[in-house]
Amino acid sequence: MEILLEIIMIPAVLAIIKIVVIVLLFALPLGTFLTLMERKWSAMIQDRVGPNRANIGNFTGHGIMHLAADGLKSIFKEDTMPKGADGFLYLIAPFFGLIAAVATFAIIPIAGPIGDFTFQVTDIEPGLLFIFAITSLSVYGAVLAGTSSNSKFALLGGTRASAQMISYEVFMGLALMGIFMVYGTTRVSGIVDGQNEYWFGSLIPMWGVFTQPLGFVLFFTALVAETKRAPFDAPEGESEIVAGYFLEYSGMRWSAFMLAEYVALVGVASLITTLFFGGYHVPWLHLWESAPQWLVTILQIIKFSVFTLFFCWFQIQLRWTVPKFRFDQTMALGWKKLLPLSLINLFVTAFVILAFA
Amino acid sequence: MELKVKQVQRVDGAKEALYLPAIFGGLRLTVSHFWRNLFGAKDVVTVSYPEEKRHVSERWRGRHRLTRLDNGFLSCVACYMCETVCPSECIHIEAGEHPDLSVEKYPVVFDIDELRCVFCGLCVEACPKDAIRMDTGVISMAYTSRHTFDFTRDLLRDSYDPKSHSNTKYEDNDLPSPKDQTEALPNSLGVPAT
Amino acid sequence: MTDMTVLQSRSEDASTGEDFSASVMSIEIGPAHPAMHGIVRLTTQLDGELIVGMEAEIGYLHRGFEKESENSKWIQVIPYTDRLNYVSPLLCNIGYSMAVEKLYGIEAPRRAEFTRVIMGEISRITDHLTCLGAVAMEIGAFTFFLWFIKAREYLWELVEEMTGARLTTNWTRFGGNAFDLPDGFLSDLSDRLAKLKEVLTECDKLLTRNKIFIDRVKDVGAISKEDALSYGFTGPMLRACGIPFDVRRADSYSVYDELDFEIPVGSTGDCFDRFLVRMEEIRQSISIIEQAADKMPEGPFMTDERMMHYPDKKDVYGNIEGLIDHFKLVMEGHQPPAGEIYMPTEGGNGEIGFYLVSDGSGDPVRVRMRPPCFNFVAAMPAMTVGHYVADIVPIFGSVNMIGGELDR
Amino acid sequence: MSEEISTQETETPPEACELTTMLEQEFPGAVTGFHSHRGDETVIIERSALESVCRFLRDDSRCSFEIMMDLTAVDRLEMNETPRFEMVYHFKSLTHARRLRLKVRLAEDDCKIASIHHLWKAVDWYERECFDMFGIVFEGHPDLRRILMYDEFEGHPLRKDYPIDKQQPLVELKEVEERHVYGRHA
Repeated sequence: MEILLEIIMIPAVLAIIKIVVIVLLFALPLGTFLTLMERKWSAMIQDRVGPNRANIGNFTGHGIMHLAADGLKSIFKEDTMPKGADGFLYLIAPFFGLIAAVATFAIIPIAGPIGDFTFQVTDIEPGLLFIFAITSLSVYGAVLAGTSSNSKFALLGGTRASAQMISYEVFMGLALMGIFMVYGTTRVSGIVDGQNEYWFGSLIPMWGVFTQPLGFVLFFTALVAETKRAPFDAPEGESEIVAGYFLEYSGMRWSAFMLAEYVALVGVASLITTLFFGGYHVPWLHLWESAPQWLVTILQIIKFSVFTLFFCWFQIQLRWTVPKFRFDQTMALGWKKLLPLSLINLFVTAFVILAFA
Repeated sequence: MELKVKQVQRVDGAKEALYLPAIFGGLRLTVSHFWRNLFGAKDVVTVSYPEEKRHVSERWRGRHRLTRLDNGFLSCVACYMCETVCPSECIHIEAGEHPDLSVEKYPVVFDIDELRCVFCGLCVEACPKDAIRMDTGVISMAYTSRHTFDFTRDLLRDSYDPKSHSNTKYEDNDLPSPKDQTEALPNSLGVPAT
Repeated sequence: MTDMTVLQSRSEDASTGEDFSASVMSIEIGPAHPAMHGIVRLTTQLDGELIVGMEAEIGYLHRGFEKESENSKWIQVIPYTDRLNYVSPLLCNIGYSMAVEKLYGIEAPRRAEFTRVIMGEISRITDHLTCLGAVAMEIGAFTFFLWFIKAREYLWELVEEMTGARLTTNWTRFGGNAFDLPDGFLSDLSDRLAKLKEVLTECDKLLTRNKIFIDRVKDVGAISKEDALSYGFTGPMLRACGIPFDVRRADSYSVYDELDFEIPVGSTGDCFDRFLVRMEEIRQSISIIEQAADKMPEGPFMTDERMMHYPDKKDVYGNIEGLIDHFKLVMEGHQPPAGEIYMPTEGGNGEIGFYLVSDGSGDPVRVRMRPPCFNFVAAMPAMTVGHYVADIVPIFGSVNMIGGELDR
Repeated sequence: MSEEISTQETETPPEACELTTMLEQEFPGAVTGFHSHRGDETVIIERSALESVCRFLRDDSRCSFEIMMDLTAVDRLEMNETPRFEMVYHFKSLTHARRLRLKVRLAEDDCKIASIHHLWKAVDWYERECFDMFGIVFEGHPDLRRILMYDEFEGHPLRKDYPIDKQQPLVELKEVEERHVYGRHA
């Protein structure tokens, strides 16, 4: 038993366990679940019923069986490759996006530390810079898929994806600069703890959304654009370039793209929660000083999950509300409107900090 | 009435240029629909087809049926009106002398190829004897082989309640193929089975 | 367009010796493509994402409507007309029947005309709902589309109540209609219109002022008045250019001159104007329906001319003259007097004109239908060149190409 | 009055309508017949005068027919009329709110007519369709090929001597390189 505990406490093993718990028990199931929920929720928005036909022995579970059906279907479907495709790149491309999406969770804390033990895979010093690095990688999946498919539509999708990534990467960083300046660190745990401060005694928590409202809007926009979801889904552009970069894919590789999209959706939601909504910190919980540690942790996990789920829902709701931009409008918006705005945000933040702090 | 022209308004001002007001306005609408349907599906207009069926209007032109007189004989006198008026040429009639002298003429063969039929209802209007009707309420015919759609006279004959008709699920085996219909059905003279 | 000037300067460079032709990519939009509502092929030349050339190829849904009609009886053409514009079948029914009535030189009774106005406007609304919904869906507003389809469903149930079918209506006859109003139809109608108005208000809020939507449709696919006329545009496409040409007013057929409505016109003829014009037309159609329902006169729904319609069933059963008329009418068909006419009516997309030639026999010599969207698709290259590939979607959507009508 | 409507009842007396008179004055000898059945004003003109008449109809301020509504042909084989084909042009004037039907008769062995594609842009496709359906050759049309039927289709389906139930063999799909090159100037 003690040996087991010792093995667990080896940092590498501990990290693996955390990865398994956070990624396999939190991110991936939630992502998979969202593939169904997107269809159900959109149905409710649109006065429809949504998927409810797949069943095992007449048990449909309001459509939950579609998850199993879809999974089985994509596993057993033929994995096609177009004539003239670049074999190796074509085969590995779907997993770039998935890996990048999953890697986001490496730095996200889902609850406060208990002693030395953190509910975070790793709390590295560069912190959010890691996020920038990873999200830039995620576009390789789209670009490689687009170029290696030997299809004109896919090529257009791939180029759109890369163009869009470049436009949004820049001001995504700039939008977060304000956060770094306000909380004085790039380390995620530092930012989360910084948001546990309060204004006016214990009245308003110093959440990122209150200290950096404009930064929040900009960062959220940038993240949505990075994950290529509506209204920024020109790379997929299902009505004009059919499905964009993953047009030629089928079976499980196609599912990998889908899964990557939904895991990235969860990633966006958890990043927003972490950076702008106090992360795992339950507001005003410090007033209850005698709270037992285990209860606090549970409350923190619940708070984090609820906020994450809310932002997942919000993104889905957004998708079914707005039309989509044309790709050149996406870029014009990024470069001509949002980049100057984020610069202004940066200067104003710097001025306020200099003047008042 | 004089010609009135209305210039449509192209609203594209400063408020629109902010993007967010319209997006939040839209979100308010979609969220309200979402919440109303989340508990109890209040606005849902979808019909879950096999379990619940749409109300079909009285005038609905569904599958044909051949009506019968009070004495059980077919009303059809094989006058070829429906065959003539049919734009898709899906009706095939062969007339014959009936052994019962009270029946002047009757259809020995009355086939409707439901796959050719365009459900225009012109045959119903053209019939001088009110012998063919399309009021069965059968809105879908889904069988797995082509010959099942060749409805012969005895299948078209109105021998059952049309209301129960719409719920009957036909299997291929339930319907005789056109080739052996004379053997399959004893009453090939168009007289009632009982 | 500025994009085009850039392009031209580049192609001028090309003439100096450098070959830029390799940079033009040919891409097939269609025949099977999500944005192609029917089946049509747009062979598009792209420079990057910019469209530099386009060739439309049609005919994938050609069923030989005209040939079939020439080999049918006059009445047997009515079911074919259902399948011309299959999102507004009643308008084609009405157009054809009015054309044959013109050939006969008679008019349908007033009640029939008012009913036709109601049903025709319902069909116009379904046509516009489908078109606008499809435009919105293809530029990403899926919810808008489904709400519109929901509204269309309300109307199609009315159509079913009246005609006995949702799509293949086959409802008009020469000199009247196959059926009169069913019981309770008018109250159903006002219920449905109220629901429709609700949906319209909601959808208007959802999309019309959304800047993303405006960006996508504004100044996209604009066509000048002169070009539009030269291309033979009619209907909402022409009105979006600012020309108030509406056959309902210009030729004032049926009872439209007793009904008060406005003709919405745009100014620039771009997709935004087409969208707004169609939205406004839906509202005007609702008002027309309400007026027509108020003014609905009593009386017969079928002309009492002999040999125009089947005699009443009671005459057929009990009256030798009725029976003979009935037999002659079925066996020999309607026999309009010899002559030729062109009857324009306002369809969902524009002027539906039937050009009929009769030699006095039971078979038409020529049944020609002028398809409004034929001209629109012919003008696709003119509307798209210089825009981006993503603009094909709203442009082609606002064209409202209906395969059945285009290819006949 | 032309001969084929002698059998039909006409409401309007056979005196010429305004447009017909105008055309007769402007193009002496070109107008061979006219009638106005059910209020549809129809003018039958000589084939050679078509282009100039159409240009006049479009450009003259007394006519200004902005919209070329429809272009089609009628095969009068079964009506036992000669010449066999009749080209039918429908025009609409918004300025003067009126319509006009123009007809040109074409013999079977010489069914050629001048193209008027340069006058109205809509004519381009209409003439292609008419060529496709009736085999009428429009001289001067830049791109006269089939539009509704496929290139390998034999015959012209709307001619009355084309049997309605005639079947044509399926055409084998050609290799991509051999397919028709699209683009007018390619």
